[in-house]
Amino acid sequence: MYNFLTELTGNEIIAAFISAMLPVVFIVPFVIFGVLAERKVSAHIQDRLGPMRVGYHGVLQTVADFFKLIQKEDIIAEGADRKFFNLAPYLVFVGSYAVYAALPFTSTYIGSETDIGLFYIIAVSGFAVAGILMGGWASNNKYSLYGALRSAAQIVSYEIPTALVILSMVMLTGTLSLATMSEMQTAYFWNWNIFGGAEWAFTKLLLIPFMFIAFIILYISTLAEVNRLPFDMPEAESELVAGYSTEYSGMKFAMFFLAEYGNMFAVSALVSVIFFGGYQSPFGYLGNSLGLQWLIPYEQLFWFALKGILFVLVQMWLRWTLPRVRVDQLMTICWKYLIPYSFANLIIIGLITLL
Amino acid sequence: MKKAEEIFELIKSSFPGVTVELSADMPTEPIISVDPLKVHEICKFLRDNEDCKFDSLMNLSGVDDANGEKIKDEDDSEIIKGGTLSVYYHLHSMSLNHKITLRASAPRENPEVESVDNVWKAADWHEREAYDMCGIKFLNHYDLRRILMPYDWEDGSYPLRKDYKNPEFYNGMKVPY
Amino acid sequence: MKQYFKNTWEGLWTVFVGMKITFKHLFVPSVTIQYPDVKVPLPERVRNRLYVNMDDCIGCDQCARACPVECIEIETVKSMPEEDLGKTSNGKKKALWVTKFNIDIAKCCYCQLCVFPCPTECIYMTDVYEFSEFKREDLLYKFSTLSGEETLQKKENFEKFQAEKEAQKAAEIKAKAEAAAKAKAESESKPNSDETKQSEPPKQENS
Amino acid sequence: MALRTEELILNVGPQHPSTHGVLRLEVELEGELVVKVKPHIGYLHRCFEKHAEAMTYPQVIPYTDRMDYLASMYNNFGYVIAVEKLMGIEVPERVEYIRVIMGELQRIASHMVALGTYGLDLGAFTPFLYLFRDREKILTMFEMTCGARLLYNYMWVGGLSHDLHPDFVRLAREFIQYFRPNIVELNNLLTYNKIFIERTAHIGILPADTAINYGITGPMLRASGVNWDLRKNDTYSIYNRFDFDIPVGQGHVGTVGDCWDRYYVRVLEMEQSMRILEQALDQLPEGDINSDLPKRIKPPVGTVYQRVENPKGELGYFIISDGSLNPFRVKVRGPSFVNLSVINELSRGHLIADLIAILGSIDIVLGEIDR
Repeated sequence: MYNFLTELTGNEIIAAFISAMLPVVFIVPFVIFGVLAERKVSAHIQDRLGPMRVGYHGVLQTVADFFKLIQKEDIIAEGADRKFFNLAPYLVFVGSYAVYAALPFTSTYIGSETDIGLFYIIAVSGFAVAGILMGGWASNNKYSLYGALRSAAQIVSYEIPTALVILSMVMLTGTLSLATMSEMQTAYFWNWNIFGGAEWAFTKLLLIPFMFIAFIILYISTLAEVNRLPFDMPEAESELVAGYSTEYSGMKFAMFFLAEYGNMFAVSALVSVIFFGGYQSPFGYLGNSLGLQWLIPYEQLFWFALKGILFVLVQMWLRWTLPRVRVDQLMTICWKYLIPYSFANLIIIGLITLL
Repeated sequence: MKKAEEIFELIKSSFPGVTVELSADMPTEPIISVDPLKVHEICKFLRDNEDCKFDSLMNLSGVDDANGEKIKDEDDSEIIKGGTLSVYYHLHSMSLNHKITLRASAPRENPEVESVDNVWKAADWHEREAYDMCGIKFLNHYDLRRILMPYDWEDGSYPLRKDYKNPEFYNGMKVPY
Repeated sequence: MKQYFKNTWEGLWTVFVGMKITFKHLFVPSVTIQYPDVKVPLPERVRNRLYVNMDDCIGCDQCARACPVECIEIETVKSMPEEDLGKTSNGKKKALWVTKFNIDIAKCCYCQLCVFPCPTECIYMTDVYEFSEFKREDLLYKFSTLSGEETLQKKENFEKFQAEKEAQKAAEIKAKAEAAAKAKAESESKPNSDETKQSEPPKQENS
Repeated sequence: MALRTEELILNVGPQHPSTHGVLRLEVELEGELVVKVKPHIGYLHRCFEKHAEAMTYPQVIPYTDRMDYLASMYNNFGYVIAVEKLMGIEVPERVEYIRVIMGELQRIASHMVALGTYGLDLGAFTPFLYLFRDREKILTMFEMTCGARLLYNYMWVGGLSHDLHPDFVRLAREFIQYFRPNIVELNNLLTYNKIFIERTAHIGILPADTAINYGITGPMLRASGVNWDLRKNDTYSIYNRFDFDIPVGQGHVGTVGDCWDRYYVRVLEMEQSMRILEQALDQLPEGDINSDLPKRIKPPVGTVYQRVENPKGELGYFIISDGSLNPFRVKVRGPSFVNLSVINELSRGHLIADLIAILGSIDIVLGEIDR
């Protein structure tokens, strides 16, 4: 994409800028959809209707909320550290936005075709911690502080199982580049990593159960990394009023929101790339069968978005089903359960790949 | 299972020289009046004695008996001089399943009653409430603060006294609004 | 060790059970309604805004005495012996001009204690529950059908009547020399009592 | 050199999502560990007892509604049987039955709120709304009968304000049929959920002797393993005619007297209340409800202390009558008031999250604590 743009515009800076802006075109509509989906899913799970007033079945509710948030007074608590207080939301958003640079939306468009996409994502996803800590500390509120500290501990420790699972997948596929990884799982869904990858060997059958274990571990730990219930320690509304975003209002609060939903899709997309073939269609491309090559990227974008949104919906489903774990149990789950399992999984997968 | 009369006899016999009397003419339950400065040991005795075993304090309520003579003060609102403030203890034994009612009446001018909150912890907040509402001082209660009224409520104004007058202002706010 | 795997299994399993239940509920029709568009039908015993039917009110003040929050305020003036206020629907003779019948609905606690003592069942609770106002004063409902000047007139009539009564008594105590004066008082009380009769068209201006 | 450390004072409330009203807890924290909890109450004080001295006996009833606004029926119940005991009047059979039916429905409704908000405190939003959906059915029945959804002034001294609505019995039976499976669903969704168990088992353990010494009553006391229910042990009205069990905490998943037991005892009590309901609906006699409603309520001089098993515990009314139309003194022994006083004992040494869980498991209603 980037190269294509450089040829198009003849100027690398403009090209870089445009290709960097493209994910925004995706994220903002997604967040608008996501917030509505969250409210609708919760409503229907709870035998309610949810927003019904703005537009047909309240489809424009989020837009209305967005305008409300824009108009809101931007309150900064006296005694808050203004500089960092203002900086924090944007930092958090940058953290979630940077992930999109390495996500392969289609075979033709990927923000930066780096060979170490996975590595980059793991590194960057910890970036939001800085923002959350900053916000929690700067708002000079005990609840915010607790939320920030909790989320720091949580995100940092949950990076380990994530990294271990990803490591096992890297051992399997032998690449760190998400684009290559998706390419390897091409064509049909039985080539997806969740079904033991593309090459046909008896190891494939051996791999499947461990792949499922790996998938569950990765899903849980990414869930924890984006601070969703049951792991929403940072903003546990019944204990810490709203955690690190207690003192925020108006657009800054909206930025936290944007970051959260951006993160949700990012990790879901990551899961789908690693296990479910990313942008690959489960059963061939219409473009190939019809002989319309230009159609394929759009199909791929469709499948990519579909898989991502599917996992986002599962996150919401979980959120409206489960109670919240305690902060020490959070650590227990991470260190005593996920990490040992992922270690064992890593070794087993390694052995199988050796066969 | 013991009747109030037997318990009354028991107290009388085991606390010689302590004024206790029984008023049995009540339509529902007889009341044993005890000396407000002996309440603590009597209650302790009632709790620990083998055939009383009053292990739970159902209720403790402060009451303004309003039995002093009523006189009009300058802004002819009625104030009460003399008379008593009473504390009613409703005791109950879960093991023997019998109850009695104690009453400790203290003079209105300095209403001092012994605290029983180290006999039954339940008494703690009830006593604070009685202090808050009727101004009954509970001796050696560990923190006798106002509980329902605001902490900055003016001293010496206790709402459940019969001669209580609403203050004109509270924190600059007109009362009543 | 066994416990370890048991915990893992239970953790996952109970989560799946919960997810199954919530997923089932995704397809259960919702129980909420779109309130301003759709409204639940209210049962006939429902207790909402108070209403007073002044035609039947005899000003007996029982509702005001029953009210635990003193939100009902009633003021009455005795009527002249010769003027007839009509009967209530259940045939009670009215004897009082109800010059003031105010209900401060903002104070009302909807306990319905005022409804039961009413001898003519003229005060009752309707099913109107949307009556919010912007000013607290608008929640003070005035049910009296008499206008201000009528009220004043009734009052002064009554005072005059009283005065005449006094005069009468005085007269009786004194000799019948005052009989003439008494007759005079009668003759001048007649006409204005007549014109009070004309000056009361039964108006209905209730909220 | 050693660093100087000091406790962190955290102010939970008066405005906080999970204090169930305007309760303020002054919490001393060491890290996230609770060192001391100091409740400050009275933000909702409405001078009930002072008001009652200025009211006639029937006029007090609407005020009792407003104390424990989740169990108004039971507040009326306690007050009226206290006054009846003072006046020594008997009420007709039908009235007794209707009172019991209403009281048990109210108990179920109150427990629904307790369990639902408890889930809410632990972050499970969905069971809360399921339970409120079912509670609506009970409130509709109440509304049908006495016209109000929340603050009924339904039970009067010597009688009731209205007789049952013709459809009431049918609806009550339908409700029982409808609600039994929902309890099972609630258990699968929340009660047996591993995370929920982890959050509540072994948390805030209340030993039986401490509970009795603190005067704890109701589901909290039973959860501590004490088989004590005023409906059986100090029976009133006609509860001795019904056959039901007293659920007692047994520490299925944790220790006896922990939060999970307090939660689960309430779940079981709903089932028992439904058993009482079924029997009462079957035996419900015909008759006039207000046949011997006293004209003017003027008790003789004397005192009475009557206690009933409110959904939250022992609700006691201490009434002193001086023979006039107004009570001389009405003191209310609110169950939440007494139960809350133990919070410091329970939550010492636990985490903030546990403090919230413990507070929820006590099931307080601030309207009753502050009166």
